[in-house]
Amino acid sequence: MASATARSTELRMFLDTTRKFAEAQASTTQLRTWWREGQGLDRPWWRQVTELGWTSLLVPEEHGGGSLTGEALLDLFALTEILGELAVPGPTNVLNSVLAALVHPKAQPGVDVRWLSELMAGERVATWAHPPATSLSAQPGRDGLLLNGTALAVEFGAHADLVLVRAATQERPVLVLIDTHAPGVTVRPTQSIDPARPFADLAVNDGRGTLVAQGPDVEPIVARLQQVLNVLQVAETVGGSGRVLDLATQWAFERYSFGRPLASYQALKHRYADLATHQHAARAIALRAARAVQDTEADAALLVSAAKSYVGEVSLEIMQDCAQLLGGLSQTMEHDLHLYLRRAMLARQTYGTPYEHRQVVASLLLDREAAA
Amino acid sequence: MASATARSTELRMFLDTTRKFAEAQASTTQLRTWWREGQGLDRPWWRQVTELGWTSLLVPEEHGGGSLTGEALLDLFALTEILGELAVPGPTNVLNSVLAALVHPKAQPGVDVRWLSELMAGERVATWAHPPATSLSAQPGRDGLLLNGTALAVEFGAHADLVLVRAATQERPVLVLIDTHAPGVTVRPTQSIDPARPFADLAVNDGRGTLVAQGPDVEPIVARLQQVLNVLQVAETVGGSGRVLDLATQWAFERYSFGRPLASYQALKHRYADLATHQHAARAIALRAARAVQDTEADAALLVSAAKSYVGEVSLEIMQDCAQLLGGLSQTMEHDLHLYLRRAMLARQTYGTPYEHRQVVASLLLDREAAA
Amino acid sequence: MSENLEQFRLRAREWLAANLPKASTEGEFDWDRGRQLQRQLYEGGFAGLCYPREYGGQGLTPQHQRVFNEEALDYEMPVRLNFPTLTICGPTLLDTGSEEQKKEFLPAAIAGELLFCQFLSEPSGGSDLAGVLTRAERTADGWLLNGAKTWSSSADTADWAMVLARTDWDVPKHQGLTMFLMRIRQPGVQVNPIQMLNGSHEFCEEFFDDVRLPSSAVLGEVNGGWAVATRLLYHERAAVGGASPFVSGVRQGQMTRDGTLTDLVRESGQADSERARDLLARSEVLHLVHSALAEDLTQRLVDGELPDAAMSYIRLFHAEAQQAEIDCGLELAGPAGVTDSGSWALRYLGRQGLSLGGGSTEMARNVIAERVLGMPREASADKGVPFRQVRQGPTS
Amino acid sequence: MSENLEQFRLRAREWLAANLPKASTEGEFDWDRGRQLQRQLYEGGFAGLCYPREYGGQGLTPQHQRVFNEEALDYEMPVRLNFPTLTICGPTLLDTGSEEQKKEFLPAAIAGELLFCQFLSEPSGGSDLAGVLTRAERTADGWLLNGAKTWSSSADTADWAMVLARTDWDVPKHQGLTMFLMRIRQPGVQVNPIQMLNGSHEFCEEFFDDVRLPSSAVLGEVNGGWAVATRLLYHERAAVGGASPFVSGVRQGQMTRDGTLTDLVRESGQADSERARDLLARSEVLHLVHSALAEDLTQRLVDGELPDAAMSYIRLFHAEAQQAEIDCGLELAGPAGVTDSGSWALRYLGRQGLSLGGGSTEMARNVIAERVLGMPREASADKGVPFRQVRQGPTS
Repeated sequence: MASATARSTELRMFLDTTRKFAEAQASTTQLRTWWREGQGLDRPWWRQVTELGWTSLLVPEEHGGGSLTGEALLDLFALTEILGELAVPGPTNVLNSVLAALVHPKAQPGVDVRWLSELMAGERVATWAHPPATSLSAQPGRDGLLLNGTALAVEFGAHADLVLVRAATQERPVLVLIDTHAPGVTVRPTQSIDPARPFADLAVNDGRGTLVAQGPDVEPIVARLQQVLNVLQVAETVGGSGRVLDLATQWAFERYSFGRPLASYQALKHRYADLATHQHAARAIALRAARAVQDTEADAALLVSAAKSYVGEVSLEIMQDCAQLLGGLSQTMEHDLHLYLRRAMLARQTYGTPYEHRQVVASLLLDREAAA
Repeated sequence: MASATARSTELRMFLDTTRKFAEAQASTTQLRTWWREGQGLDRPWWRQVTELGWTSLLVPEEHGGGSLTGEALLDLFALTEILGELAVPGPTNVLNSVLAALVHPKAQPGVDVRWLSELMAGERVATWAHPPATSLSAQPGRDGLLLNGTALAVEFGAHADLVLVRAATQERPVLVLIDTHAPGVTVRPTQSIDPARPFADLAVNDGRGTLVAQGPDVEPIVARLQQVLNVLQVAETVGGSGRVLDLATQWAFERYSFGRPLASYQALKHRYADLATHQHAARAIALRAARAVQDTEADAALLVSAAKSYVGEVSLEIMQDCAQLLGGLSQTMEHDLHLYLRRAMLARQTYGTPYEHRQVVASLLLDREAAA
Repeated sequence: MSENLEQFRLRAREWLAANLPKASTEGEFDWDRGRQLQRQLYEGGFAGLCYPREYGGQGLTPQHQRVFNEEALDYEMPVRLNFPTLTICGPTLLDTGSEEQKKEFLPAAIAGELLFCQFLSEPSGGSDLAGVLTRAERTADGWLLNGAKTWSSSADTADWAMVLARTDWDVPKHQGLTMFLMRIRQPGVQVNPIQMLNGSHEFCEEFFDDVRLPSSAVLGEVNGGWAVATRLLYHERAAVGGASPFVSGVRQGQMTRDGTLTDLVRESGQADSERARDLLARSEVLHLVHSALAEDLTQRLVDGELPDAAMSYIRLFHAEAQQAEIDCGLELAGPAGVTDSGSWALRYLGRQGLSLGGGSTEMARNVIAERVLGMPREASADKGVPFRQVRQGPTS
Repeated sequence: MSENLEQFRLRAREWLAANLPKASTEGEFDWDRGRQLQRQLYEGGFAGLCYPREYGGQGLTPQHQRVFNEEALDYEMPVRLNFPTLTICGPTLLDTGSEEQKKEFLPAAIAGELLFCQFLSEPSGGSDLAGVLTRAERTADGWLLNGAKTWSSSADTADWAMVLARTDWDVPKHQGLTMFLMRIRQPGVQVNPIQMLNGSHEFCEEFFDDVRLPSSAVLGEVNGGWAVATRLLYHERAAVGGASPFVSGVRQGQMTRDGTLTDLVRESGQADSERARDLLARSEVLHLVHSALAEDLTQRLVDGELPDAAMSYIRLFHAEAQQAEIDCGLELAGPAGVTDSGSWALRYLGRQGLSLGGGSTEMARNVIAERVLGMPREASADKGVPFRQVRQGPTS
């Protein structure tokens, strides 16, 4: 399904450029090459990517970024959906989310100037350590904070120069950027189901960090980051499931069985109808959540968790049923389907599983109704 | 699906008689009359029923009962499946289960002689209070035990003369038959979804009871009773879902849409194939569980819980999908479908829900493997 | 319109507080009261918001109606007048009626003076809506109607019906149908309520025995009835799926009477159970997705990005979400839910009504596959065949 | 047979303890070792239990095989020889081979000296197995084979293949096929392994370039190949569904290597989670139902209560149960399951293989609806049409 969110000429041009570049420079053929070479991130390619503006939408103009329509997150949603559709690799989601945290009004003044331009230009890469898998203590050191503990399953953890983490001093929570090149940080790459989206466990032993926020400022920034990250994840996922459904639908018209096209068999037609319904539904809730976060609606948290749990589950169901409709070929490494499936599996399971997000939904619902 | 478990000529004749009687004397038309009259149990009819031998299969010959093939529970399974198929009302399941408890080798000697013949002959009716909804204390009284407490959601609780309950004295668990006609028993009929299978809450205030078993003898008898009851419930349910599927399948051949029968539409054909698969599966596990209880296999508890949780869920799915295939008529009181659906809803939710039985399965599995 | 949406909201809020009573957990819907409430809305300028002014409406946008519905959520509203009068029959009249018909019927309908119902389905019909056997024969001064209809919502409380009848048997089935506007209470019309599993008496079946209709009763063209029915079905899909811009007042009815899943979780003491919370959230998530999908589709239909047939997406998803809620309800209600039954067991009994009423989900899937995705049409044995030669099955 | 089942069990138990090593958590299946183990079974009188004695078997009952499998559960068994050699190709030879063919191939197969594979599916074929494009043309002394096959299990390790080829293009598709027995390692045959998502290299694709076959290679009748294929598919459905009486040794392979759901629950520290226990039990219940269904169907087929096509029930249910297990596995494995992936993520990747391999579940549903329930056959555009006139789609 084509992304139809072209709300301005600038945005439409930007999306067209993205699509052309991705089709040429980040095709699934390219992706397979990187796989074989065991590369999770090709730095020269990434620097090229950032010139297209994939990392600048959420950063305010005064720091060199800027939205195309005044609704930056919706612009980024449209971009990310295309990246998902074309299975483009790279740390776009997590990096944009970290940028959203660094430019948050409650972030320490000065943090942004120090890193933003390098991150936007692809000279450095930053990632985020999901709090439930992070256990880090912080204490003041000579130049900055000293950190100790672990952060598990960090996306692009073995490639990132900086890792944003939530830690705690003896007095208060802090949000810290850890420099992975400084002494004290040990990285163990893990075995991601998607080689183009690698993860790593980090052990930090007197590692060095820069304070981004502290005390009551931490949670609002973390909440914002996680909302942005989940919105981008569902945008990418619905892009992917839409593409897989397109492939399977095309197949139904081209493949003949018993002398007539698969698309003429009612049992399959009904399944395509269900698949199309679910794909529309997934995209609608993803977009609705993005709008809510963009406009900081009161229901933003509820809608993000609804989107994450629904898209997380239904995207895999769509892809697997498409695999069934595509037949045996879909089960081979040669077919593109698995590139999307792997990414959707990661998206389903990370930054809160559907089950965990449903627990959030229930809390919001029961608390809200109790308060009313 | 016809019951094909005719393992002997006697059994086959018995089942034929049952079917003929049920078709004539317990038709769904009759059932609707009872409904309108608010009757959960027609005593004269019930006495007639018992003459057919529906209540004697699990009782040993020396007490006036007897199996037809030497595999009494499998005989009863075959009978119960037919009763389910024809939506025959009455307390057959729960009464046969109580009888199985009363003739258990660990039951107090003498208990059986006192009640068995009256119960088998339909002169009295007994039922069972499911332990999780029962809270009763017992102490010795002048002639028998004195009981206090409540038993909720007792099947045929407002019609039964005797209620078998698990209670506790200060020292030990006891199994007791409460006389509902003696002073101290207050019955509150509840609103069963199936008027032909009514329930009631019992409040007992110095009620009178007869000891059936005590101490370590209680649990084996309760286990046997519950296993028999669950096996009969799934037998009845697969009989019902089989009948509903037969109705829906017949409809597919008779009903024309756009000039051709529904049975010629592939989307519907595939659903009938799924339904038939699940109906076969439900019947197979029900029968497997019956065999395991009949032969007191080591896995009997596991198989009973597997059968109850599978049949409980899939039977409703089968019936509702049949309702969909039957169209609007299935949603009217006039159509027979709801008679089966109501009974299957009760069967799903009582004597352990599918979820509760899955917890049992998990315990058996994790404990067994831990022990191995 | 110099008034913006927020100003409209405030005006609606004020008017509602001053004029309508708060909703209570009433029993059955009272039709007389419903008509009276609709009259009040009409006089207050809050009825038929999306209908043109010249036919008694307010000529406002779907956004206005949504805002009004949000504000009206806590008030007693004549919600049952939505189906089919305001959301299905009214819009169909708007699309296909003559100027005289629109002037005659629409203002009266919007004012609550005239309730419509639809006589479409037939006892032998099922999904094949065009396979109509009810016949209308020409007489000197009009038509003579004979036959039977079924699954008509609220036929026993409505005043007028749109009835689809066969007027030519020698052409293929879609080409020989005519839609008529018919007064219900007249000689030869018998209406019987149908008793449904969930306790509802909403539907009726009707029998027509030499019912006389004037020539002016024809809606659209003679033998052009299928075109009218198609508009009607479009509006029905939108209404059933919860995406009609003509819906005035939402939810209320059933929700206040029977309680929500959240109520059930709380009242059954399961608010702390992780499992109960998961089931509750499963249902809630689907409702949120449903709302998002309804909004998204409505917008994309308006923008011309999707064909009308795409409304079937919402019809399909609506049934899925509602049925998931009912399934969760049965699960959460536990043993007591059926042995001492509350509303969830009854809702479960009538669960399939949600995927049958207003066009089955099977038909919706056909529509999506064939008219949205462009897959080949299902072979029909009656295509191009004069209707009197079409096989009707052994039972009919 | 004077030996009863219990005596047989004891004899098997003793022999196994004395002769076979205990199963270990091995890596890839070693084919040479598999052949050697099969040879041991053969020499011990425990190979081909349900095959007739005159063809190298033991002439025993399915109950004997089940008892043996129970006893052999903990031992290293040549399980991969079951599919397709012992459970599919062997029984098909038994049903359709000439006396010479049975004598030549069966004892060798049962002794592990000769492994079979099936060359049926074609790259353009999908569900339409009879739409074979591979051609065999008569020569002076036999046949000349050209074409391509795919989805052949273990073709790279097998010795002989059963290959279905078109021998007459001027008759409808089922009537122009012939089944051949073909030595795989010979000039003109190229075998390429296919790399699958779940890491398996079980399947291959093959290309035939002027392969010469003798006249004696024909299995069954010339142009009677579809009858042979039908038997083969019957045995395949039974084998895939876990209901073949010819299966010698079960489960072991994958289960010991990758671990069970119970292992996952315990090792991930979720043994006390009610939710994890529910998921685990969901999967276990389906496995218990599957076993019960397999037993019940096998018995009822033997008793003649159900037609052969009913074997499709088990094919369908097997996929359902296995996929439910995989879904539970992914859910239980949590984030770590994909970020530091174990076997469940890989199994999930290849999940659909279970409802595609060995005939798709869609075909199974067609078979059940049409051949068990007796519903009308799906209209096929190639029925009765000479094969060379059948439309093959825009891509082929």
